[in-house]
Amino acid sequence: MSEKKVPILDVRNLNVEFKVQDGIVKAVNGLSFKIYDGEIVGIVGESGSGKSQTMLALMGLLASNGRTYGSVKFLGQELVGLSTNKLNKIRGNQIAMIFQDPMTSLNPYLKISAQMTEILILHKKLSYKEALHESIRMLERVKIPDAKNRIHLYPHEFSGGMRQRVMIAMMLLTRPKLLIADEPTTALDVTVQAQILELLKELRQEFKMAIIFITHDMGVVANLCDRVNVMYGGWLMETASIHEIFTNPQHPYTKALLESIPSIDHEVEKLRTIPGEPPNLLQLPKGCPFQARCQLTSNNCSEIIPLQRVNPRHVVKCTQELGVKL
Amino acid sequence: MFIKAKNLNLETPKTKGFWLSVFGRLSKNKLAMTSAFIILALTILCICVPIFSSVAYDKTNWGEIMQSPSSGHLFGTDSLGRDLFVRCFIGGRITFGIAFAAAFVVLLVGIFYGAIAGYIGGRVDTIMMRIVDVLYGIPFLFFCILLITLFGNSMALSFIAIAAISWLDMSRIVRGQTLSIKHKEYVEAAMISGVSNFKIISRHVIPNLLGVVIVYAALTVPNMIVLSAVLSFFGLGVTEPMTSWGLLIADGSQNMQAWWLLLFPASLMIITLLSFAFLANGLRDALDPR
Amino acid sequence: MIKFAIKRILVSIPTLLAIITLVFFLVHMTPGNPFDGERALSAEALKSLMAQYRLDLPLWQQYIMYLNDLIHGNFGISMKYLGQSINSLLFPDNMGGFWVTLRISIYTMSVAVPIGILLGAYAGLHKNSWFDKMVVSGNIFFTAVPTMVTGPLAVLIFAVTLRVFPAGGWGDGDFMHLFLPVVVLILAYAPTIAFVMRGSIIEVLSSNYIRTAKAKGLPTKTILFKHAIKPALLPVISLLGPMFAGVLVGAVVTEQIFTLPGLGVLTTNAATNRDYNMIMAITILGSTLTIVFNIIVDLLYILLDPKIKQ
Amino acid sequence: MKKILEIRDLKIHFNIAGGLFKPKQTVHAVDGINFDVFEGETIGIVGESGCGKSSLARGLCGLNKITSGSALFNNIDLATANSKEWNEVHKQMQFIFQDPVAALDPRMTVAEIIAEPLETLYPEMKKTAVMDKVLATMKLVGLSHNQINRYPQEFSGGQCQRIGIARALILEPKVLICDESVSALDVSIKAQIINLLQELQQKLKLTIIFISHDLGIVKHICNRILVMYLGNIMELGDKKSIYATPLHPYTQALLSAVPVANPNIEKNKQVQLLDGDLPSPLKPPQGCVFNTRCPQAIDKCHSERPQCRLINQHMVSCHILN
Repeated sequence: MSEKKVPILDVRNLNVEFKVQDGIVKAVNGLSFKIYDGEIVGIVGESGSGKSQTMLALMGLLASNGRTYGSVKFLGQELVGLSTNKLNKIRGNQIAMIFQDPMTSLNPYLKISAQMTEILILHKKLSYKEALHESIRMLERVKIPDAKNRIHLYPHEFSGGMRQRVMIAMMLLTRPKLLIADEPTTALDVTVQAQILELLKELRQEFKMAIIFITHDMGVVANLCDRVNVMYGGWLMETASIHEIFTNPQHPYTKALLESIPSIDHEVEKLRTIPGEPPNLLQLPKGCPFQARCQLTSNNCSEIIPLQRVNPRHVVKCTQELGVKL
Repeated sequence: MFIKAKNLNLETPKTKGFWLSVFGRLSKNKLAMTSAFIILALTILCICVPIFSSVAYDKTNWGEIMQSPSSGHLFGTDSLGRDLFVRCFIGGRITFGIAFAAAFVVLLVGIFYGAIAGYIGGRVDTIMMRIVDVLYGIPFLFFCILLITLFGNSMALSFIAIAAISWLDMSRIVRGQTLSIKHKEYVEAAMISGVSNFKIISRHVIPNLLGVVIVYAALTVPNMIVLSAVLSFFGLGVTEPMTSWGLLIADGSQNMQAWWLLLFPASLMIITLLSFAFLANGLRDALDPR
Repeated sequence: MIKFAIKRILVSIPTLLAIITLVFFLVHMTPGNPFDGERALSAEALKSLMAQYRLDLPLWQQYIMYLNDLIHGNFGISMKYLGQSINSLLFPDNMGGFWVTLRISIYTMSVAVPIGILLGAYAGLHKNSWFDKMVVSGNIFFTAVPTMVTGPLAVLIFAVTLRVFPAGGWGDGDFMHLFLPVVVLILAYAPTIAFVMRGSIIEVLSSNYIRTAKAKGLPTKTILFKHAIKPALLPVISLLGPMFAGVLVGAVVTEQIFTLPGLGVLTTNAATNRDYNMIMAITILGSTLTIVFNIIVDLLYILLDPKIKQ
Repeated sequence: MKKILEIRDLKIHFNIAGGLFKPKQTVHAVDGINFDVFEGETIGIVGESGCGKSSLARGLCGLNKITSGSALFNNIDLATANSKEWNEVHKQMQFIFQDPVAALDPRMTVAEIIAEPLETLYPEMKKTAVMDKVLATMKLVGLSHNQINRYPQEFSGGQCQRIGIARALILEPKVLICDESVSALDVSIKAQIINLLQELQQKLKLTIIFISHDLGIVKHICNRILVMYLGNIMELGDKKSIYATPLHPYTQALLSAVPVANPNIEKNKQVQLLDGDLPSPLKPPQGCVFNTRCPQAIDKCHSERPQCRLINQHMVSCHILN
């Protein structure tokens, strides 16, 4: 991975908050990371860790009571605070996003052809006929059988796996530079999930795009991603290359997470559990959100938590002694 | 039958029961509370005013026909010189009486009918719902008028006519709720513990049903008031010299130059109906806060 | 699509038949006969009357003949205006009777529905704005307070005090006479349509497929008119079915307030004079219209929702 | 080991009422399966959505009606049991649901929820005895007794599942059916409940029927694995050999598709991709139900449904293997 190039996505000190009746939910706190061209970066975390909210924030898809602070630069252009129609030039054109639930992410009242051609007509100024032809070719590329006829069907006439393929095909029509996938295979069966993961790997080569893959399944991350960001309570706990995360995890949460997952490749007597309950985003503690459940909590865990660099691209946000303090 | 922690002398922190917390949320809603207060005040007035007032509601007084509101007659007098103030509240008593009674019948029949159709399901459910569809087909006014013209015009009959039509909505709502609750996993858990159908309905289905039923009940009463008023507008149900808000408004709209004949009963009706509407809204928010 | 339409019609025929049967036997179950009330009739006058209304025949035969007449659109003879056919009363050629109620209902719906949808959509798009609050409170007020109260008040204010509009009467159906009653009816139904539309717009705009549409960078206009409009309209359409029965009754009540020569007058006369045939005719006519309108609404629903098509 | 449950040619079909014109259709959720469950073991039933594993679980506890075949549970046949017999069965066999919060009645306190099965099936028990049992079971599953008066909404997913387990265990059943009981939980909480289930199994000598789509958890908890596809048993065997040497093509494809939390394996793994989609259970394919997606299907597979036969300690139903 060449470091010098301008990163596809440069997130600096991103905060996302939601105003609710009894206070402010701090979904994302001080998040910073970079994504380079051609990389597949996995964002891993349990529910409530802020992994999805980060992406919804930069795509301008937050709920009406959400607020975003900080900076997110896409190829040098600042996205936070961008006006809707400027953002519309980028959304669906240079950044694409696919979602978790295939059953409800396609408009049930419009034919697939209508939903696919509109994106080409809008962004690439193609005629309907050209757009339709291009859409059929893309559907065939994602292995939808008999694409020529099925493009004129409605979403409910496709299975879950097929619908996710249609979503991918639709979003790739404009050859985006960055594809954000928010748990696209969580709702799918294992064999169908394997098909989608293989498809994503092939398409990454062919379209030379970066992919952000959000998931809570470490197996999927190991299969697909080059790098991993581990998130907890809205913080980025650890970021490293895929081999580094599994062979040399540094952050206590990452270690605990890896040891609490039963896996079919190794035998363990008793699963390691993380005691306590997930953090309450309304009353986050000062300092590290994981301190309540962490074995290595010391008193300076409630102050400013330093970033420590284990190697050039392996950074951990924790107070315990490990690499060089930044 | 149920174990309450208090008879086990355990020092357990008492958390508010469901209904307590609902009442807590409701009392914070000022609009709903004022509405409830207004309804209560009106009910008391309707009961007391005719008793304590010096003038009987049906005493005609040829000397004081069509008088505008004065100290003697707060709401003025009608075309027969009768005091409108007393008539408004005796009318209110009738309107409230019919409305609450009809609403009670509607609730009872609707819940019972809906719960059975929803819980038993299958063929029984389809037949019961077909009957409801048929009755829905008939515009209610014509059906009430049909009943009253056929079986004579009495207050009791107008009450039956209204109730006979209005339980349909309630049964549909209750059936829908029962269907959704029946498939909930806590009902299945009860089935697996061998709990009898009757106990499941009384212990699991009805309590979870009450929320929706209470909200709709608060909407049924005003509906009944409107239905009975419309009937008396057509000269059916309540007969002279007794009166109801519907009749008073009907009289008022006949002789428009006496503005007070229309204004007072109409405003009483509006205040009552709005109070019920706001109370129902308050109840809905209190029962399932998003 | 046609297959479904035919199926829908076939399903509603038994419902209509059931209503007719219910009404017929209800009427004929009443004790005594309609004529023993008023003036004393001589024996053979009574006999000829009974024969004329077929009351001397066994009940089931009367039922079959009544059905036969109905199929040919003949509602039989009125019991008050002896010998006069109900059809001529219901559908007089001077455009009175039923045509009045129909015209009022159509005017009301043709104005209330579009206005309701527009106001509701605008309120839904500007949630918690003052306009949105107005629509919500308007809905609470006008669903609580019936036409029976708003009507007379409107007359009191606009006709009696301000003298802008006539206090009532038909006046050969011109605009001035029709304006107040129709507006009163619109006010009774438009807010409900607006409130339902507002709710469905809000729900649709927060759905996953609209989020996908935004993620595709589509301009707001396209999202609204191409993606959101159809799903948002469906709940409103399913509301129109039962609402029609309401409008019919509303029209009848309004006619009573504004003394318009529609079904209202016919109903009250029939009620006071115990004209059974007329009431039966009106009830069956009302039911038939309600069912026909429900069929239309269901077919419209199917047209929009592809999931039901096959 | 004593046999606690004997299932012979079990079928569970659902009829979908056709409309006026549409013919009545039947869903072959469970289409003739045979297997036994032994006392004290943990048998895992795995398969993808639509394979009938949940219908089977619900059939065993009376929530679904068994269409044909037999299921003997301490000499009561569940297919023909009457309500009194079902009460006896429920005293011995209890069920843990998938959604922990939905399985608890929001209007009842924790004490009432846990006590309900005991009060219903043992009405003669005195109040204080029931309450002692409730407190003891709550302690067993790691709930503190000052939560006795609380309502389900005040608990997290993990704690709700503990209440569900307490409700099941209060009857001291011999068999516990867990239908995807940890799938709805977060990773860290999932591990807590899995450890709890294993602890309880040793302590109370429970037999557990564990239904899940997550092959990692099944491998960790179960000692025998049963693989289902479209209402039929594909393969049944003990854990080590199923994961090490799967025989049936579907089991092989399933295991190769499961992503492992280890990049060295995952990065250079050749996944046997199954193309196509799950056929509809309304009209299962002729012959072996897997033939439409099986890479090694031969023409015999299209015509004749394979019998389940023992092949080096695995019960496998596949034509290619014999």
